[in-house]
Amino acid sequence: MIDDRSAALEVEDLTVAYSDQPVLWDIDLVVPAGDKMAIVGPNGAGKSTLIKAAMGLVPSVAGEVRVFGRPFAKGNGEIAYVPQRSSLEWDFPTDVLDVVTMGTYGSLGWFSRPGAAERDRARAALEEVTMEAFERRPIAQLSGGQQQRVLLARALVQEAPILMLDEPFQGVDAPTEQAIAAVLDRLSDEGKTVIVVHHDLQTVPEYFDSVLLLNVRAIESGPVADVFTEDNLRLTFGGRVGVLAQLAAGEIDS
Amino acid sequence: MKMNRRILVVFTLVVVATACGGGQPTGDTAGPLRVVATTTIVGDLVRSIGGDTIELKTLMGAGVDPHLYKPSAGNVRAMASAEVLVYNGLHLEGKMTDVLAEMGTRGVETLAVAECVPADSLLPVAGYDTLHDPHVWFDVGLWQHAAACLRDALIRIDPDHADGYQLRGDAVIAEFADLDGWVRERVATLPDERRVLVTAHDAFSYFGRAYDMEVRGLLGVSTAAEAGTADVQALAAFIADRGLPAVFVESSVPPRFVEALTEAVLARGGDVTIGGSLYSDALGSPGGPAETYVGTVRANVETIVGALSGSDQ
Amino acid sequence: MSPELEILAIAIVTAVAAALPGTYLVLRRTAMVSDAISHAILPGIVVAFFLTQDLNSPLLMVAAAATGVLTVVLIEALIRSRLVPEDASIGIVFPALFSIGVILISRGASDVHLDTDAVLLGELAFAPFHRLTVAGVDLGPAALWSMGAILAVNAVLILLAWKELKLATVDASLAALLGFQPLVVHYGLMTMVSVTAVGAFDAVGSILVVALMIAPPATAYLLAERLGPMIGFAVATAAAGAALGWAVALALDVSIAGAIATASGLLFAVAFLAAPQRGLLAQARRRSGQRLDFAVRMLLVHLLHHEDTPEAAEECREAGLFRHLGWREAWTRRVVGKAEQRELVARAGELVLPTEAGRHLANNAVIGFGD
Amino acid sequence: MELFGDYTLRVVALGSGVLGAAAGALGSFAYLRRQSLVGDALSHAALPGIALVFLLTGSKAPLPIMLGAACAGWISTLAVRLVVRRSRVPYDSALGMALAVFFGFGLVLLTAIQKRPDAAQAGLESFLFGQAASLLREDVVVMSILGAGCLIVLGALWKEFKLLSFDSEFGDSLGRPMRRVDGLFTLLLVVAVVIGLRTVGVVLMSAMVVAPAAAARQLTNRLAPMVVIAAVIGVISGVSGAVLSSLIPRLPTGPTIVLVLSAFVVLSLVFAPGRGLFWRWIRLGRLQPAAALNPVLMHLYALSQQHPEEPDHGHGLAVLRTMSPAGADLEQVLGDLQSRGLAHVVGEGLWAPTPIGRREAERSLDHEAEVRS
Repeated sequence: MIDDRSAALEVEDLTVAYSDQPVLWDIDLVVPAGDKMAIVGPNGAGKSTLIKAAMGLVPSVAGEVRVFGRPFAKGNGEIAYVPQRSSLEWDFPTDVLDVVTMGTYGSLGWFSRPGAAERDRARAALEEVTMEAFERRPIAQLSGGQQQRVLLARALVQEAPILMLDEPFQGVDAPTEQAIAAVLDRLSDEGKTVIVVHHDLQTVPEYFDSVLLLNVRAIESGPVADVFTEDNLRLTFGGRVGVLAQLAAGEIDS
Repeated sequence: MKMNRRILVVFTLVVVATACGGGQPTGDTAGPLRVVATTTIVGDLVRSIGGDTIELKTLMGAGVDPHLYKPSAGNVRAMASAEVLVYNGLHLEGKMTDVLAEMGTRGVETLAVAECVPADSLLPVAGYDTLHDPHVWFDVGLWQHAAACLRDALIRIDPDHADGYQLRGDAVIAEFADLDGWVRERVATLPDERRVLVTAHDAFSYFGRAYDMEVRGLLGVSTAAEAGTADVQALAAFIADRGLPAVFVESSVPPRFVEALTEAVLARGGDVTIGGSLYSDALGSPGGPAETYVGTVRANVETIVGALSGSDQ
Repeated sequence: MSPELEILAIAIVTAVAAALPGTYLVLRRTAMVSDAISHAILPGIVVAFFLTQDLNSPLLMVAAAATGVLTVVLIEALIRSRLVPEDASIGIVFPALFSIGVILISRGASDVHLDTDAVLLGELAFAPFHRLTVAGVDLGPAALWSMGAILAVNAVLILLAWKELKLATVDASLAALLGFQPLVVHYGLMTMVSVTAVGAFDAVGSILVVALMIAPPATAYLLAERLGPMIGFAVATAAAGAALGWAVALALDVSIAGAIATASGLLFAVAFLAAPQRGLLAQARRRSGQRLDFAVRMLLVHLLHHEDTPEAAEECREAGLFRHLGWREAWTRRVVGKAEQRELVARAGELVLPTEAGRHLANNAVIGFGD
Repeated sequence: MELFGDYTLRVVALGSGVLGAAAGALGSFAYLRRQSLVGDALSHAALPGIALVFLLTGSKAPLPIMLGAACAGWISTLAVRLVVRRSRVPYDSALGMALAVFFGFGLVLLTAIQKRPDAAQAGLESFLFGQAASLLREDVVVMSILGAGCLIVLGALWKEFKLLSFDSEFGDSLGRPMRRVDGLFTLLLVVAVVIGLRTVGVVLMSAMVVAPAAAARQLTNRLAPMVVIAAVIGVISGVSGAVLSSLIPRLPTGPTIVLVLSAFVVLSLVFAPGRGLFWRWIRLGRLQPAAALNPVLMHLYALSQQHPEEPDHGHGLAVLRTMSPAGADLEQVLGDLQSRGLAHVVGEGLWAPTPIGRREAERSLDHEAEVRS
């Protein structure tokens, strides 16, 4: 086990099991600081479970998670989480600024209320995702792409060194996809570490530096150039060779 | 899947086994006359007239309000093996009244004692000439009809012990007559303006008519009816204007209803207290003074007269 | 047949009749409709009483059933407007209807002993004494016939509309897409629920009906994976609960309806704990057994990883294993012992190395999960 | 009769108003967390608590009865949470089961008590449930204190409760103990409901937890105004119900308040600006929301979204079949879309939405978003 001081996130022997089938099995992962990593794999590979288990949102049977060498603990603002858009009830009575301000709750005490400073931080984050004009807009009236940007802005406000996003590019319009990709680039340039559960293999080389191929077990992880190969994909996605062949050649998406 | 089926089979076996154990041989015919009574008040009447030549089972225990009564499994067995079913009637026992009436048509001796009272002396329910107030027993005079009715029925059903029933029946009727006189005399001690009985439920109309007292209830008879603020205000104004010293709670109704009334009267400058708790639909605990019907009447009258005449003496 | 056995028969028939529509209520997440109906039928009863002035006329029952259907229609209209969630829709409609009933009673019939309990609600204990006699022939308790008819109708309707009901329950939009009429099916189901509820109120009392419509299907939901077996289990559990509750009530001389409701709850609790896959104990047993099994596999995968690597001496040294795997020493020894016992590892001096069988297991420790 | 000079009206109006405010505010969070039916469930689940207290103490004194009811109610909410967390039984079934089984057990206890020759048991089960018209001064004091307490806690832990209702998992990721916040909120609700049951009865309490929130939700799209409006609706209904029932004889106060609440709900459902059925009818010509989205067209649109630069990028039946549930007759639906010019074949067995089809999908999406707002 290389004990690399600069590694932002180290996951060791992480195992998660719900029913009798393990969902994640003895995952070892090292993500250097500033890296943009995609987690890809077939349905049921445990992609979402991995980031949730790493963040302690889901119980794990075994395993250890370290951030910058220290054991990870929720609540000290080290990891910012962007959930799947579809997991939220968007008919909730609140507006865009209010949702983004929730990102500042981590730094506020129990009984204190978000003040002007927090709202300004939220506005800054909204500008980064070009949503500042929608500040007062009720979230029920947002399109899919706009919802995704608001969730991203909420994570940005936390100014955490590591961000974990669950399917941020799922079913969003093209402009939103570009905007999110741009934000991820900027974060990476600033030395922040970005880990994204992703489904569109087509865009992996374009948006990410490294990739983790996951199917219940960590098949392979590392820079896209030397990991994102046809036989690794076949190992990860199993028998659907046909699709893989076209895939590698970049004709149709998964 | 076969695992679940095995669990299921075990379940049903266990259940069927216990079920058979539960069966009951139907009673034999010899021995004392098996009588089942519904309310405690009816039960007391049957006990006093039936004496020891009957085997009495009263479905509702002390303090059980017929409106809220919930039968248990044992009651079913008692009703099934009863030779005579005695109940109040006039729909006091709710749904059970129809069931008992129907049992009557199928050869089981049933007797609704309240329905022995001549129809013209029954108080109709406001607005419904087909329905009557079932609380007949508050008029001791009328309850004599119920006693006579029961006595004659027992004599008809169980002729071998007829003279016992005749003797005890007449004694009970005589006792009721004296009691009726005593109540009249006690109530007469109250000056006219004090003869007003205010209670939570509207159950004492017969008492009012028989002993010349004005009767007012905050709530109707139905447990589902709710009072309105106007009703509370009107009753409070009435009590304050009449300068009544006391109002009364019932054991089966939360006291807070009447407490709200007294607070309203006090706020109007009236001076009223809760004069005590009356026995309405059920007798008191066994061993206590109000264990019998006569006991409850005496207790109620003492409470009423005492509270209403108390303050200025 | 003795009255007690008649009560048992009525209880079982009612339980099964209620469990059939109840299964769909549970699956469609509208279980609380059964409780809402038990409150909302009051105005129907009162209006019918005002018309007939007779506390035991059958019209009261008909009016109650009609009000039950009205309740469902109003709830459904609120839900379909998509302005209010399902549970709030239920929570708005039934208090309003019940209040109308209470106001009618207080204004018109406060001196009449008239409320849902006194008028409509039957009591299982009285059922054997309310008999059906045709042309002088005593055919048995009326409740047995009424609930038997409702059971038959429910069973037939469910069999006839099996596909439609199943589809409408699983995916209403797809049902529409494929030409089934989810709305008609839905209202048909809700009418069945309303009629069954009101019929059963008269036979056994309202609270038992709510228990019988929800508890057995919920128990079955834990035992079965597909709709067919689920209904089978719901019916079986309903009958078992009715019989168990009945037996307890006789033994302890307590309320039969109350005992059956409690028994249905107990059966759910038993299934909740002991169900083969989904039960708590099964999950716990699996987890503890799993942990050792996982640990053995993790040990193998770990050893496989570092077997022919330069750090093998350090990584596979038995004494140091617990540090690399992040386990307590005692636990590590136990895992290694277990692996050795299953001949998956062999000791080579200080090192622990996977045997051929161990290597095979480690390789498909992951991919081979499909077995 | 000088209206507010009257003692009873003052007490009832004040009591109902205070309860309306507390129930309206708390009810808003219960409404958003899909816990609206807790009021009704607790009123049934409380029975065994009352019966046990009577079995132990032999008295019907109000305080022990209330404690017994609150404990039984609290245990039932714990049972519901355990069942929902540890098994796939949905929340409403667990709630319905808890309600019926607890009440059934209460019945068993009642009939056991009934056999004891103790007159004090008379009317036991009705001892928990009060009536609005018979509110006592002491009730109003207790309600005001507890009501104020609830509102203070709501205000103090505002963002925790908002997080709990909107995105509890995100709260967890921030390190907030969301399970404890959930437990605290449920406790507040149980206390408010049991107090409400004791003072105004089952029906009114159940309605007060739901109706104000449902009406307020239609009138605003932000949480703070919604809670305030719900509290105000609660107060207005409480007071006006009390006044109405003091003007008209034999008009019960509790049910009158419920009808006023229901009127508020109906009015706001129909006339709420922008969202109400009345405006929707004018705008869309019909009461139902946008035409049921054609799932297959939406799937085609979603797939095409992933290749913005290449609109006619086709997708095979295999991909489409994986997206829509088994048993869907795809060929027939695609044929129908083609006949309506919404989709067309772009390659051998590959389908894509036509430009019109794309616009129709976007319009349906907007309808969807707009109607849900």
